[in-house]
Amino acid sequence: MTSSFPWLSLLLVLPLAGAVAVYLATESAARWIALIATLADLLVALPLWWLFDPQAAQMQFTEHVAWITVPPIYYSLGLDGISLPLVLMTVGIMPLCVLASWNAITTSRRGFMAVLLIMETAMVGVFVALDFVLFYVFWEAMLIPMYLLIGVWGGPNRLYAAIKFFLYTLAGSVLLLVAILVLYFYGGHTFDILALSQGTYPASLQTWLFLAFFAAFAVKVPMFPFHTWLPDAHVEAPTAGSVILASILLKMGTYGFLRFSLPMLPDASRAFTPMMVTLSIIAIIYGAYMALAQVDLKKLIAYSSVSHMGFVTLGLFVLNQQGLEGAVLQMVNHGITTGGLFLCVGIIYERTHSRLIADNVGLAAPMPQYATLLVIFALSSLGLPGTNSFVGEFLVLVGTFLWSKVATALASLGIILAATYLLWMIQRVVFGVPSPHHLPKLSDLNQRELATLIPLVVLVFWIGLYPNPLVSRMHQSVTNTIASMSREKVAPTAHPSAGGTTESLLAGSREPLTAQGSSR
Amino acid sequence: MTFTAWIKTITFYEILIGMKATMSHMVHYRPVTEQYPHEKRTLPDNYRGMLALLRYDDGTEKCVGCDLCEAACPSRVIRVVSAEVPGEPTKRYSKEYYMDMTRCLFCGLCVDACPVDALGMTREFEWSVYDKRQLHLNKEQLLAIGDRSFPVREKQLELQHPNVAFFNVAFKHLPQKPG
Amino acid sequence: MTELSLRLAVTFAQILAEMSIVMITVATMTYFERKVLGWMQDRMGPMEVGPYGLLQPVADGIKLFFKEDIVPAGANKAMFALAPMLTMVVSMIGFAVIPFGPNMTLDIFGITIKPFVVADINIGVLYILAIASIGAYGIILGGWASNSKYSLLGGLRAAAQVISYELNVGLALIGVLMLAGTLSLVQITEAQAGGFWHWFIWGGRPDGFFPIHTQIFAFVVFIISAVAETNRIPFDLPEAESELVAGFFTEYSGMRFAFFVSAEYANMTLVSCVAAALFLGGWNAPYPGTIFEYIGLEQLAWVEHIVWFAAKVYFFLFLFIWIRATLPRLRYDQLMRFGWKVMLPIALANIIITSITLYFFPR
Amino acid sequence: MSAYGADLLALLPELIIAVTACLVIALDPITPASRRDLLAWLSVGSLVICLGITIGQINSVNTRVSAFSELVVVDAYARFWKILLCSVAGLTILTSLPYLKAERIHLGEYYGFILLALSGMMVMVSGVDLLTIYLGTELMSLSLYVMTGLNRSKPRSLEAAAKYFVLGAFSSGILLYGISLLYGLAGSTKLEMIAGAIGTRGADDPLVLIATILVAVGFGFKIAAVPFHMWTPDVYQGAPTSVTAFMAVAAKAASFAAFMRVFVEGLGGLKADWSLLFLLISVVTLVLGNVVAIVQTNIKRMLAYSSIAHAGYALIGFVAAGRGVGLSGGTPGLASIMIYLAIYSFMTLGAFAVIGMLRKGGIEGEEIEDFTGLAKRQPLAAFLMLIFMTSLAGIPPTAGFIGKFYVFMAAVEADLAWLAAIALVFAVVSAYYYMRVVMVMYMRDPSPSSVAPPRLVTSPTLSFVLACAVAGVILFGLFPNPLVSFALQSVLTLK
Amino acid sequence: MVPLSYYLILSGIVFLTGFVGVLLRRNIIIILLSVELMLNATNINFVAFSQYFHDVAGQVFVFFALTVAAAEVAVGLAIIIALYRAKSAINIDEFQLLKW
Amino acid sequence: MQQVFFFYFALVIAATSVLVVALRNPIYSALALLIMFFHVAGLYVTLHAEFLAAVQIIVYAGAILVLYLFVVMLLNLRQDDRYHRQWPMAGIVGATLVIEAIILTVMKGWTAPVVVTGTEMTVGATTNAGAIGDVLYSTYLFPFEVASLILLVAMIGAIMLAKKDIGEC
Repeated sequence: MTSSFPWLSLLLVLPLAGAVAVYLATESAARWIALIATLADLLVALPLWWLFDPQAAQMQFTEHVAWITVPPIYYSLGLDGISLPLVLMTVGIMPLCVLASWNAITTSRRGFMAVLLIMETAMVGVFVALDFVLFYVFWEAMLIPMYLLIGVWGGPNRLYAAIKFFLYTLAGSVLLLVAILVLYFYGGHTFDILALSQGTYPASLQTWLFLAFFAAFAVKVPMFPFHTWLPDAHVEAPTAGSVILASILLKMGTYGFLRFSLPMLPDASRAFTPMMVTLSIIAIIYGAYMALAQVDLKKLIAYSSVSHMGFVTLGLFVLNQQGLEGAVLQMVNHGITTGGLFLCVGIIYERTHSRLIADNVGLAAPMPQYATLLVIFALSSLGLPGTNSFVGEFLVLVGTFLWSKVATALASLGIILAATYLLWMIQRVVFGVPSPHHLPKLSDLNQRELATLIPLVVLVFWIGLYPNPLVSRMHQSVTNTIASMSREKVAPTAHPSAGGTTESLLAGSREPLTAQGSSR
Repeated sequence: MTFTAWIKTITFYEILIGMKATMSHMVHYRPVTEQYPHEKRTLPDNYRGMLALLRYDDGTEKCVGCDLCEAACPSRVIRVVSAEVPGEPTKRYSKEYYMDMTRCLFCGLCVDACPVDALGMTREFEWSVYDKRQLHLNKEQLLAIGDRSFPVREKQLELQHPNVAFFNVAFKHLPQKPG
Repeated sequence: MTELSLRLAVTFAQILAEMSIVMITVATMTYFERKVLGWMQDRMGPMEVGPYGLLQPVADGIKLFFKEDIVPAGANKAMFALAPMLTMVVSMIGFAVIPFGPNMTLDIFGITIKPFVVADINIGVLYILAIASIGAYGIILGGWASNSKYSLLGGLRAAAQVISYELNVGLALIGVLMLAGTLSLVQITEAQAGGFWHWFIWGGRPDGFFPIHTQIFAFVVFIISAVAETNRIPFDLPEAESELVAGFFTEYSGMRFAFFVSAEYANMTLVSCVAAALFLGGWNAPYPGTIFEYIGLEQLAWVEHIVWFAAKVYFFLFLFIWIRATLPRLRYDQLMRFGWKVMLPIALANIIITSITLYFFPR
Repeated sequence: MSAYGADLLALLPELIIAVTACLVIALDPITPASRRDLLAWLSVGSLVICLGITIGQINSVNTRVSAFSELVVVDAYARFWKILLCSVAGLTILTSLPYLKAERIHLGEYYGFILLALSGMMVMVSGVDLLTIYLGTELMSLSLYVMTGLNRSKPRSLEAAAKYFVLGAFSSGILLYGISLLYGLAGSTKLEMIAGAIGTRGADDPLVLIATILVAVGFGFKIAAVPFHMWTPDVYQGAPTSVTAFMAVAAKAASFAAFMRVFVEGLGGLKADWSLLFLLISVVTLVLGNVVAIVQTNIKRMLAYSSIAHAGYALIGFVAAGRGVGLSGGTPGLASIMIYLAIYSFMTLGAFAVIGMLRKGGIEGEEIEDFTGLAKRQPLAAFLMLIFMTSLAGIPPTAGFIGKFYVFMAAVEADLAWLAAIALVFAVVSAYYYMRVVMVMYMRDPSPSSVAPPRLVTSPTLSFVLACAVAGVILFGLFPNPLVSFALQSVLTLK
Repeated sequence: MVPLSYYLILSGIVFLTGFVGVLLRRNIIIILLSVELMLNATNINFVAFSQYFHDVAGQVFVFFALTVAAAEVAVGLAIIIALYRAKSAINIDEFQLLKW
Repeated sequence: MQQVFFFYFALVIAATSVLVVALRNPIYSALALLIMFFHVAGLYVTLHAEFLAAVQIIVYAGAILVLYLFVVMLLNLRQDDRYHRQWPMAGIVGATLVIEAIILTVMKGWTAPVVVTGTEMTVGATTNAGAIGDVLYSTYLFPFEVASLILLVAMIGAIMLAKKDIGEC
């Protein structure tokens, strides 16, 4: 918007270049190069926060280059108020992941760092892609690195977890591809997300497409019946993997709902709202309830993620301004908070080599700094006012209240349960009597670990106390989404294959994309 | 391969030489075949034919039944059953004498071995028969062969010791007896 | 219908006549071979039966006919019986396309026949090759059915040998076929009329003496391969006495043995006829026209033609015997190597050269 | 003299290949064993020349040129396949060099056979007469039979050859019978005449259908579509790995090319019928290929079933082509097959090259277990295998995704979204077994009890092949434009 | 005169027999013989059509089919012999190194 | 007359082809096939394809089947052969093909008698062999060359596979 400088491409290329450099470097230099690459990416991304125009209704920092002629697929990038915080969160979390893996990863560190960097490219790509195929490419491109991340550097049961994660996610996303292709033919032979968002589709088609989207995104979120891969993956992944998984990957599902399901398939979204809300509430309560029963710290946090992501989907599908804004905010919050929690677990795991609550009791005395930070993140997670999650959950509940009081009441139950399991966890982990067996290993945080956690703590309080910059930046985009959902219903388009499709296929390549009515 | 060798190969030179040889034999046809039943070859002097038992000129059998021929025979052709001459305990004779001519290979060792020259090799050779049992000859047959092949018989000397085996064996290389 | 039956009758008569000629030739050959071999080896050959043994074939025939017919234990009876018949029949039917005499027609009982060839079909050469190629079956089957290792080995050798050398026979003929431009033996022979320099062995053009299209290499290949294909010495590996007793007919006796033997001689005769017809001008005299024509006896010219044909065939038959008297048997690997590495390339080269010369000097 | 000059010029690539093949076979006996490499380089050289000529023809003759009394044509469609096949053959030869030496079957004839098979394939792709196509098929198949049984010290290789031969002969018998019926229908074996005859006879003639089915069955064997796939696993497993690669890639591509030409140019009038037939076949092929691949423990066998499954994917494009509306409605479907197979070639070739590198003791290590811990010992090889497996599973940004993308796009365009959905579900199934290889390589530690861990046999040529394959997989994944537009242009020449 | 369909039925029967033979028999030699039956059925078809159309192309096709059949037999029997040397098995269900 | 010949040939062809498949002894099967080849050749003659008839015998009977017999004997196969357990599949296929035959019989369009105008199909040549030769070397030149490559492959391939010792590198 402000300039023609390809910010987003730079954002994408930097980690990739870093990955190549890491691969070519030595084992010892790898983590430094990775750190530099992620930090550089962060440095590139930070100016966007200020360069972003909160008032503008359309995409910013767009790039638009032809990629494939037939069918017309473009290398098309852009940011709006929804994706900006997510991108920033992504590039912000990545250096922390690198730091968290500084000593934890001992085997083939180069590969690990390279995989992390590739992941970063893919994740940023998902949030900035404006072409559906490009989006899909980034979306799927994450699978292999994540698979390797869990499978190679994970815990003892990593093989099972990795393949489970992989197959779940892939199975969900393949139907997305069909849906994309169907949309292409019904939506005027374009893959442009914005143009497709303007299109109108027959109701029955919308239903099917919604279900296909749902399969992809709900698995990723994960929503209630599809969540079973998550605890396994979280538990078995290395710390950085868990952080990425929880902070960023889960957001992609909700981002997908927000970016595609709602604007493109408004009728179906409305029709499916009761189902989605029900599933969300089930997820909130079920996740929380499951978390209560866990003895493994990571598993507990994983189930808490299920519960918290239930809030996000709930906010999305109540389909009002407050709900959506709360959902977006909660996406960021959950990324920060849960990321912090996972980092904490990683730190303690490095010391005691156990994730069981029973093995890690009474850390307050030997590790006061650690205990403090853990408590902060836990409180943030349970939505204490003044922390970030409070803002998001509050907005979501407000939105829900406008839609249904019963749902609000049930969702609030989730918050109460969250308080229960998190406080119970804190009670045991922080304020117990440490076992003498572990005591000598429990040294307090070193500087690297502090550097990992402090930025997140800062964010926790910043968003919790002053969320306005964030909310203001996303406001316009959310409004757009709401608006596009309530757009006029146009008569269903005729079946695309009625005319000579080859000609149109070939001809489509020569037409400029802007002619098809994007808001650009 | 030299040029001439090559030429020879491609013209089948060697083969043609061979064919010329065979052809020359046909052209200069000189058969070496003898039409045997019709014309018979002349036998060499030392031809060794059918075996026979001999007699002295007075008709007595020379054979004293000593069994030396049986012992000498490599093919075990001969079987001798010797017995004393009745009434003369010091004299023996062959009571039975068999030769299985299907096995005989006409080596002549039996003739050599005989101390009294009772065996002889005739010049008979056309002995094909339809039944090979006919070639199992007994004493009478052998004597008959001897009779017809050796019309001139050796004279029996009066003073000749009835059992001269000892002398004849000891002085094997005596000069040939006349007749 | 009457015409058809008449035609059938005449054809049968022709077949009968031709078969008797062949059988007589075969009978003669058995005697002739022994006699010639004897002469070449300074022997007399058969002398006992009849004057100079002339009745020997008859005696042999009678003997074989009355001999006990033995089927070995474990033999496959049906195949054992079938094999000699198959061999015999195959060797006989090949003569159907051989022109013994000039291409004249004769009208009898209102139908036109060619008296000197049973069937002048337009694929005569292919027919001969086809017939020759199935000659191997009798040998293979006979060898297999006897349930004897010697027979089986002989049969296998025969199969390999026949296949290997038949290829050369076929390829050697192709030069001639190119020159003649037809597959009919009658037409091929007619194309060689007018003097020995027109014979395809010389391949002179009709307008000149220069033997530009000479097929002499093909001729040599053909003769050698024919010797091999008929399992004659020096290529008689299938019935090598010293190794395999008697090869594929070790277990045969009596009439079946006779069938095998006569088939062998009939095959020799057949290849001799083919060689005569294809390379040596068939019934044509080595000079233009015939003497009978010069002296005004045109209607008797066919006699001279037939005599010439017979002379050529008998020359080849004599050649077979002559070679037998001269050469020792080859070893098996020599046989195969000779066939594939010597004969085949020569035959192929001959085809190429002939086609080139034909391209530049068309007939 | 130059009666056939133009014809020969048009078919210059085939000519060069065939002549080089004969040359290689002729030179083999007089080449000392230590210098057999030269024969391989000679073959590769001829392929490069041929590739150059074919690429040169793109610009010079961009129309359909008939040669040899319209039995063969040189059109963009044929050239597409020729370029693909030549490249694949060249890469196969380069892969074979170290492999054959390690297997102790380094024979000069091998290269001759590759070239002869290639010339058969080139005849197949450019033939517009069933006779030419049939002869090309046979030339290819016979060469492949022999190459399958090349490793005569291993009974497995011979057994594979026997099976391949029996079923191949069987299938060509069926194909030939179908061709004979088509000849009877049209009075000619030319595809356009057949198309005309079908136009006049109508598509509901039972004889036409029988002929079509027979021809389809014949080709079905060649492309290893279920239920005519049963030879594939055995043959792929038993054949020498480099031959398997050639078979899996080039033979399949050429068969598909001829298949498409016959059914589009010749039997285009029966679109409705054969697309239904292939719909069934493709679904069954997908299901069976993917499901059975899961339980395989031998990687070559696994790739064989995967290749069956990939044939199923390609057939989807064919179904879409048959369902296409209008005269050129099938174009996207056909183009998608071309794209799919071109991409499939690279990844499969790469995968087989890696397998061929793997040695366990003196013998080839081809159990999936043999890949255990490869990432630790040979990170680069494992990484390449990872990329190929990813691509085979169709995960972006590798080229495998592009291939599947176009096929599914064609399917969706032909209103077969449900078919695409089924296919994609089975793509997930396929991802399971591909990822199992990755898992074994990266995530499983080699058991200390194993006697001798497999080692890799590498050579510069192999590295070059792998570089080419991985470049193809990545570049076509990122920049598929040239390939796609080439395929789209080429397919238009298919009448 | 004989209608063309008679020839087609004949070739159909022969083809069918060969087809069934391939599926039914275990002996690899007989399977190959059955394949020859199938090819012959094809050839009958071609010749009959050729006569029907007065077009020599069908016969040319038969000529090529013969060539291919001969080539196939050469290769196939070589494979069988090599296999027999290695394994002494000639029935296809005795090939057990690879699953059938 | 031609019908008599046809029915004779057809009967024998059908019978022997069934025998090829049904007989247990490979040798008998091969011989049944031999008889069939001859009758097919006869059928060709009635269809005025004399050249093919001769080639059929030369190639099939003279070369191919001899090779089969050769191999059968070399491997010394006796009648140890059993039938495959594929009756159901064979039955299905058989039924399909029988239906095909029925369709062919009842089909219209081809029941018209074959019109024989002359003895030869003359395409610029006088004989059947000539006609085939003419097209073979003009129209079908390219397939002819491909066929030669096929034979080359078969030749070299057979040698490579069946050779006892193979030169190792």
